[in-house]
Amino acid sequence: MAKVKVATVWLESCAGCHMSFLDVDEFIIDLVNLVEFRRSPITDIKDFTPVTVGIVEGSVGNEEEKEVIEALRHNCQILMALGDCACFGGVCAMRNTFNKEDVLKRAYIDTPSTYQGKIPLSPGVPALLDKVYPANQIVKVDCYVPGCPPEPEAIKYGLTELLAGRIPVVPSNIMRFD
Amino acid sequence: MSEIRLLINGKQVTGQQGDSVLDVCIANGVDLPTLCHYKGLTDVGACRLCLVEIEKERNFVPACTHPARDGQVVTTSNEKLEKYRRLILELLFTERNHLCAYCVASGDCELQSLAYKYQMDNARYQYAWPTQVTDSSNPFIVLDHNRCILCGRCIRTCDEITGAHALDFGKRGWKTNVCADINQPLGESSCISCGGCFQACPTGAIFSKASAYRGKPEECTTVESTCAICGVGCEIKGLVKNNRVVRIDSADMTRPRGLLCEMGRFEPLYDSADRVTTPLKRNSKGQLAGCSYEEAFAAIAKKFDASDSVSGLASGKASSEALKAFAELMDKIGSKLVDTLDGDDYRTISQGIAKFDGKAGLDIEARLEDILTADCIVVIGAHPTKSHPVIGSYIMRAASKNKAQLIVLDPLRNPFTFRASVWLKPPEGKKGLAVKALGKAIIDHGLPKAAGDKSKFSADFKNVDVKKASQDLGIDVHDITKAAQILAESRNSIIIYGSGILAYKDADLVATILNLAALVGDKPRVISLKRYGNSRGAWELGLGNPRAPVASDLAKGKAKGLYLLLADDLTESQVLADSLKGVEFTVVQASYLSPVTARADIVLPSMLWTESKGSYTTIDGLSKKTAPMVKAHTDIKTDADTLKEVARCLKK
Amino acid sequence: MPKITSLEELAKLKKTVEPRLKIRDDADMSHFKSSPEICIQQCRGMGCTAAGGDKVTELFEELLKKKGLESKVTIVRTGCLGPCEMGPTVIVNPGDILYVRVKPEDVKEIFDKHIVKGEIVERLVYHDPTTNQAIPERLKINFLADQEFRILHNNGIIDPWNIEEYIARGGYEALARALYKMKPDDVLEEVKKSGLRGRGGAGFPTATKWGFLKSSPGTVKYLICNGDEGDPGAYMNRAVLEGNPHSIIEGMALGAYAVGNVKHGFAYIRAEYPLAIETLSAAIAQARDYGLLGKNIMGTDFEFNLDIFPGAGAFVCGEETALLISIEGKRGMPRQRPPFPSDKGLFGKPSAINNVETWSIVPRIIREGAAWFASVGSEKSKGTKSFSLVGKVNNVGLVEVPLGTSLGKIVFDIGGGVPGGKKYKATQMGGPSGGVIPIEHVNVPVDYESVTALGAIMGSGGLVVMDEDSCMVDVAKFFLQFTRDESCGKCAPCRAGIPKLLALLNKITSGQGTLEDIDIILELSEMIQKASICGLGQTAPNPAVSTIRHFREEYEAHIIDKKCPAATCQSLFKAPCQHTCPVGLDVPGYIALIKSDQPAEAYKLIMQRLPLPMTVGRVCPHPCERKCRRGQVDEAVSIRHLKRYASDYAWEHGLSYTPKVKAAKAEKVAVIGAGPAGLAAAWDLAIEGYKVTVFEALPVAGGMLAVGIPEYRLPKEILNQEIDNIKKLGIEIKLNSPVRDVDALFKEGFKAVFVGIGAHKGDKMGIPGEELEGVYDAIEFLRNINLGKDTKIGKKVAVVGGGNSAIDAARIALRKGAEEVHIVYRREKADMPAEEEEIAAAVEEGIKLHLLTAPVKVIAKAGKVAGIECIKMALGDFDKSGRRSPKPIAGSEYTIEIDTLIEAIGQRPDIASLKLGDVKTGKGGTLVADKRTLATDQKGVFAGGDAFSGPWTVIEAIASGQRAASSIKRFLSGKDPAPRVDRQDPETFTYPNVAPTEAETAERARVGIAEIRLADRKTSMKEVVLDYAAKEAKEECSRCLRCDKG
Amino acid sequence: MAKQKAAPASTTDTGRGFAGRAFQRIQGIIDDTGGQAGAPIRVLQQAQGIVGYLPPTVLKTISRDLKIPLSELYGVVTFYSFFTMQPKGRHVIQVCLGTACYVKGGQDILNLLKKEYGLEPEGITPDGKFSLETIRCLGCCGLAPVIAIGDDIHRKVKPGHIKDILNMYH
Repeated sequence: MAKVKVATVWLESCAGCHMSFLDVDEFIIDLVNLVEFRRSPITDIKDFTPVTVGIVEGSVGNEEEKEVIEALRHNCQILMALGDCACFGGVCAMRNTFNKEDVLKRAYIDTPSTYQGKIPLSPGVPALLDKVYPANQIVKVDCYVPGCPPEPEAIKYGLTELLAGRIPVVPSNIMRFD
Repeated sequence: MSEIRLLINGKQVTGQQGDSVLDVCIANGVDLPTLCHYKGLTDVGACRLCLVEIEKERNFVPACTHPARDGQVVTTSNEKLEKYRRLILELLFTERNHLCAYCVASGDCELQSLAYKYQMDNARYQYAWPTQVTDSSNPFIVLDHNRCILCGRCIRTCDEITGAHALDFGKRGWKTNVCADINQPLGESSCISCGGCFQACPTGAIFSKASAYRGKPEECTTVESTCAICGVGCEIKGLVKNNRVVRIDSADMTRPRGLLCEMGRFEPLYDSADRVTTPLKRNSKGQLAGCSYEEAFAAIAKKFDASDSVSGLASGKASSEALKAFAELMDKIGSKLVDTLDGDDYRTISQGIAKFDGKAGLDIEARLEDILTADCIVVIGAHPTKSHPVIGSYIMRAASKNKAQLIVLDPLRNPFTFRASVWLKPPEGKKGLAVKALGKAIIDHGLPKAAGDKSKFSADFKNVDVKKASQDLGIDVHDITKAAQILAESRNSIIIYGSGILAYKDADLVATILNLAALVGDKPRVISLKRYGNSRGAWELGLGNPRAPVASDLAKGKAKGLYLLLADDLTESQVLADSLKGVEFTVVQASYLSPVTARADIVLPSMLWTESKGSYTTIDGLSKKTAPMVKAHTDIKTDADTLKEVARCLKK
Repeated sequence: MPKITSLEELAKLKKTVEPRLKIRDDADMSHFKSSPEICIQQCRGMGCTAAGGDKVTELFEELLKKKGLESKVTIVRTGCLGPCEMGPTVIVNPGDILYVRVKPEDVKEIFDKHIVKGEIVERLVYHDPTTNQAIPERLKINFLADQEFRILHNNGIIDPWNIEEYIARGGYEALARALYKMKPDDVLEEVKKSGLRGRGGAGFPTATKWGFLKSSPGTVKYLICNGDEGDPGAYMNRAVLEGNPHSIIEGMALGAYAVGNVKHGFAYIRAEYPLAIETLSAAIAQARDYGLLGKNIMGTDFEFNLDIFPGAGAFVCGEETALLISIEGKRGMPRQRPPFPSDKGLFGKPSAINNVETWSIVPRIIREGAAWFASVGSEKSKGTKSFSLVGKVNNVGLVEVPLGTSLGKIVFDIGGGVPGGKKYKATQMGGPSGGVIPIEHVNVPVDYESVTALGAIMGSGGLVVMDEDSCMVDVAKFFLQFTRDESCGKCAPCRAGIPKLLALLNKITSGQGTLEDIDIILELSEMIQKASICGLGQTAPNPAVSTIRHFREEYEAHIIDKKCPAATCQSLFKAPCQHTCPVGLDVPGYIALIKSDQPAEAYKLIMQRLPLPMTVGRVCPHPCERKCRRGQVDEAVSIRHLKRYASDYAWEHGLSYTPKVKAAKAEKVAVIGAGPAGLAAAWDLAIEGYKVTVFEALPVAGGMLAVGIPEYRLPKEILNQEIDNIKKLGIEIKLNSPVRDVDALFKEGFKAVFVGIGAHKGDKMGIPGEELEGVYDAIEFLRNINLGKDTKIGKKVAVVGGGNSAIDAARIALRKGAEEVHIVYRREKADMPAEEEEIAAAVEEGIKLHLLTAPVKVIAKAGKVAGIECIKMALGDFDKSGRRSPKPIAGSEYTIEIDTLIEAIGQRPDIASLKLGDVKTGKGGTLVADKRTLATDQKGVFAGGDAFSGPWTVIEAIASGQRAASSIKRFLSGKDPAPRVDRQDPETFTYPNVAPTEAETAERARVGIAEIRLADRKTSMKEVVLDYAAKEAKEECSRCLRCDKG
Repeated sequence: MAKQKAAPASTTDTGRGFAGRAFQRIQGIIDDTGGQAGAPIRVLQQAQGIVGYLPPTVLKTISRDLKIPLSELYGVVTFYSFFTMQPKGRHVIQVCLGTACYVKGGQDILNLLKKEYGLEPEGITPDGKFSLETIRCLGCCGLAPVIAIGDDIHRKVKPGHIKDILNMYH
């Protein structure tokens, strides 16, 4: 049987979900035999090729992240949101109760350690979106594994179900938001 | 109450006439999600999670408000209901800023638990991200509107349980918010910080500063105990983690002694002052320095054995066990000069009672629960919201829920004057005349016929001219007659008096109050507010009956030695310290370092009520026991043990 | 005033007052001069008062005093008459003459002429909006004639502040009869028999409600009148409160008598109605003085008191439990039922609540009997109901009709239809809790059940008429915004759900929506409807649900095409003209350029999206102009003509524009048909670098433009010039080259095919004699003329049909020597699909219109056409297009003598000789393709223009060619088809931001467009419409409001 | 039943004497309506009629004298749109956003007032001359769009008319 092609990305996040992913322990060995990671933050492959499963960690907070998730969505058949940021907006979404200008001003000018700060305007720096969005507000998402970070059990469950050809819904007993 | 039979989810169950469908479900172990329902509060049907399908009903109905009827066929779960519930949860999550990862209530949140239960792994709606404020102006409670789901449990608790009604909904619709008074910061409002809202809040919208992030309930051990602070004897449940009380809840807010107040709920979570951690002894340089128990005991024995004038003074905050050991110690010393800090109050009350009926028993006083059923409450010279907040709540509840008439007799404004039917404002010092005028007015109005012969009690008021008194008092005569009319027509009145009366040390005045009560009731219902959590316990041990009040001895400089059992009492410590000036040798047994301990020659450590097992007698004479929630941080003895050890070391 | 203590005293009082009122019912103008008294009845309703009614009364009074006519002429200030838009209204009796929009300065004229001399001042009476005929008699006005006044029968007649006038009209008789002659149960029974249902919205049977209250235990019960009429756009209750307050008092007293144990009632009236509160207060005081309220009513031991409770402004208090809680002085938050108000209502006592209208009709039911009440209405909905008819309708106002009256009758007959020549779209019924009823259901009988079946509700009776300019998504948003703000916030579904619905709708109207959003809206709506505590939440999603149900296409247009068809949703467009233009021309841009003396630049800007500007500038039906914001001020900017000006300017100055073609691509594309669709597709594809070959069956290119549109509208020289310009891109146009087989083209190496063969075959009428010599079909006729073929035309010509082809054929016939030209059309003029200007031109040229006329048969003489027999038609019910369908009037046949007959009733694609492979055909022989991508079922084949849509407009054909080109481009680069969203302009233009000055925004008509002399038209094929001069063009440009600049 | 004023009285005269008299009158109203149904709402309506708005001091007085918790009273005041705790301008512009007015351009008028006069709903001009409110249907749908300024109702208002209309008020 051909290996299932998987691509993972991390967007606005702390990478904790990918770390938690590594906490599935020996299941990772089984997994390696079943899936092929076509793109992930670890493989350092930057472009997208069509895959079966796309996994997104993190929320969408700037133009680049929006492009990345749209490209991933375009290239995958099933998109899984991994972690609270991707599912709900998470910690990154804390900025949503402020307006964008204030957030930038705070970050680049007002922090006590900043000397003569200015807000970066270079086109190379992706512009912030007005708000931080969970993945499903930008693209269609097929399944979700919430958690900050998700329980390794939940990740394992999600992947096992996907490999079995089912769309997973994390059961109550291993679902956690924090 | 008759039994009814229902079919819930195909199962025959029984309930009582008058139950709601939800009551029946709960009683029969049928699981139904709820957020706005809270035991003991009126149901409002706001969260719509407990919607059920009942045969012959046109729409789904909320189980919490729907009366259960015989023969009802109820379905609590079907595809539609489950779908609606999940949709409602998604709405609640996205309405405000609910993100569990950084919420204080995560792990102790009903909203979160339901989200897990309904496998809510995402929200299809965009979060609204409203800019809500976090109000941390109250010293104990934070009101974080970001987490509020507007279930109204806090509001109903504040109104129905606490009786304060400091909270209500403000604005309308999607702009609705929980507001205190005129949308003021909680800390500047009429909130009495009882913390009932915090206990009732299903999410992290209201939380206690001292409890936040100190431990989730699942990580804590729970200890059932009684609050020993003020003498109401509220039943509490302490949550303890790492030998620290992280949260105190009422064991059951629906029970009369389950209200809790600012003191009981929050005081034990804070360190009030530096603790006395070991025995201290004044050294050669005149400084207090740590020593062993043995050294301290030896020093005490040496002094007391040599002295023929040792006085004993105990605080009503100590447990009955400690007080008993204290009495025994003083017996052994042979001192007749033993008193409590509030001994004057006792003497005023008991002599007053004696003047009223010849006996001196406190048993004549009413029960606190009587306040809740009273139809008329007279508050004379007392500020229970300050001294005994829970009693304040009883009064507020009786006034708002039972529409009890409230009569306040006090020169100063207090929270009750606001709800009082009549507020009589006698000038300071003329409260007695006011009481008498009121009594006379009642007699003038005509006493309740059924009550029998009242001539014995009415004698006290005979010589009063209401009109003239009203002029003297500067009170509108109509107010007096109105109050008299209310009282005369009430069937179930109660009178509460406190420090404002006791300060006069006038036993006649107390007797007059009792006479007044006796005029309108078949038996006089009166409660006096006592200063300490175990005042009554101390008095009943005989500690309030010295040959002469110790305080005057101290003032006259007669006492050569003094044993002061202070326990965790920090009240008036400067005044007390000053009165110790003339004493040659003072032993203070206390929990905290204070001006009093600074004056002492020997200081012995005392446990807090949260650290020890003890008995306490409530204001109305019930015996309540505390259980240790935490261990004292250093190896100290219980108060009773300490006192017994001291006695053992004495040679007398 | 002595209290009335018996039936007899009431009757006596009635008798003394009655004669005073007689004059007010005297509709015979001939009595006027001989009448000893004259009565002026002036409306004092809120509408008329707001319009300055008080001043008018004062002036009348002054004049009366001055002329000493006070004893002869009385002035009565009455309740609302209904036609609020025409306020202030004045009725003069005898004669029942109605003056409308009476301004203070008009008073003297009315007084001098009418009051003094008995002459009607025609200038100030009602004028029919269509015929402009003066209609002085009140009840002859359509608006009022078709109504049935039962609830409002005292409005306009009596002074609501005078109880005696109410008594004179039979007031309090019902109460008297009930108290003296009926048992409480009799009253209840009578109401039950009448079938009266609550007029507040849900239509619950009134007698049943009273029955519940009656059987509820307790000796203290309350009755409440719900006057918290809060639906935006509804003011029926206000009219009753202000015009007939005693009917409410009497109705409630009757209710109290029927129910028993009711000593007290409350009237909850919204504080926004100060006049209503004042009026009812005065009425209550009077009723008390006359012994008709309070203790011992009419000398019996019956007691009933009524208090007014002024509401403090919360829509949700219209909900009964909230209303009760509000009277108790708390936040008006509804509570869950049970307990029902009939068990536990006001102050915990059994209570019943009815709406103002319900209470006010009760006295008449008792007085005139249940049978009288039930004599009108439909089977389950008896009696009449008042409605407030507002929105985009000519006669705005208060309307009372029997239940079961068709909506169309209310909107069109009473309401006079939609103003400004706009198209009726839908009616929103039942306010924010209701739903829309679209044009195809305009026949629905307005009663509780029928309306509910369509997803709307009767509500309290607000009817808001909407026209083509109302965006249905925006309408849903408006109502949801209202309910969001008015939700009490108690229950989660309503409080949290409605904002989410609104957010989703906002997402859609800002172009961010997805099709899933529609499903989410429906799912969420269902939950809110099923799970909310009260009626507000349970009905709040209705506007969204019902607009999705009836106008899903409009939602899809917002989501997929990013278009708001009504040009309302601002965030989707710069300017409504550009947004409405099927090809998205930057209208504000080229107008700005013309205004700043750069017509050549304007031409270039137009050419970015339109390769045929001179042509389109002449024959486009300019949908843009219908949406022009200037049209709301005075007249739309003459957008089409300005386009013609700019492109003609370029042509006259020898300027042409050829866009840069991208690097050549290998793929070849075939376009079948050189009409506007084909040419537009070819142009776009050629720019992309594809090699395009256009196959044209006819000897000329241009399709219908060349062979359908006459020379006098579009000179051939102009068209050919533009086609030549298109060819400059390297497009090959093969004339006389009909394609027989689409598949064959693929074999020839074409990778994609666009089929744009137009609709060149005329439809037949199917009447006897069609085959005769002298009968043409218009398409064939026009083609032959355009191709210069010899076509015989007689002296008397009839054209059947009402479209542009019919008009073209008729005008051509005239130019080709016909002496008499008739157009026979079976509907009304307003229903003619042809452009208004064209019809007007035809009439101007002497062509005779036979409207509401249908041909029956062609009469032959010697095998030739000799005449056509026609039959007159009458308008019947409304059809799905919202037009009344014509029905023949038996026996009205007549014959028109003619020698030539041209049929112009429809056209279809001619596909007889074209093998289409897998491409399917559908209705009217049109090719089936995806509406947006225009891909047919056969891979690589795309269809557009009239061949796809059926006969439509040139600009739509061009747009479809462009859409197809975009799809072909995607197809050829291996992508899925996707709907085309406006493409980027290849060249960027900077044009001056010439904001209009204040003078420029001042009201003024559009700059007139010159035409050649009428005499010249009949004899030549010269272009009729002339171009603007430069100065004129600039002036017209200055009328543009530049709404694109915010 | 006392005559109800649709628009609250002017509040410019907030001198001591006025405030004192106002409180006296409110006190009178409270005494009159004390035991009646819906007393708080009636009292609030009339108090607002006297003072023009409901500042905290007025609420506190009513709360105390009607024995209604302050929070409950605040809840009532903020629930009903008729009540306001903000002072009003000398002239209150009410823009009707009922359906009829909305479809006929009420929103455009509101936008113009926002843009040209910096008036937000519930806002007041810096000189205190005008304040702006949006209201539910006034029931003059036949005259839509309408704006009401004080007791005057202006009918069929177009954005271009606003300047002239406002100039009528000084």
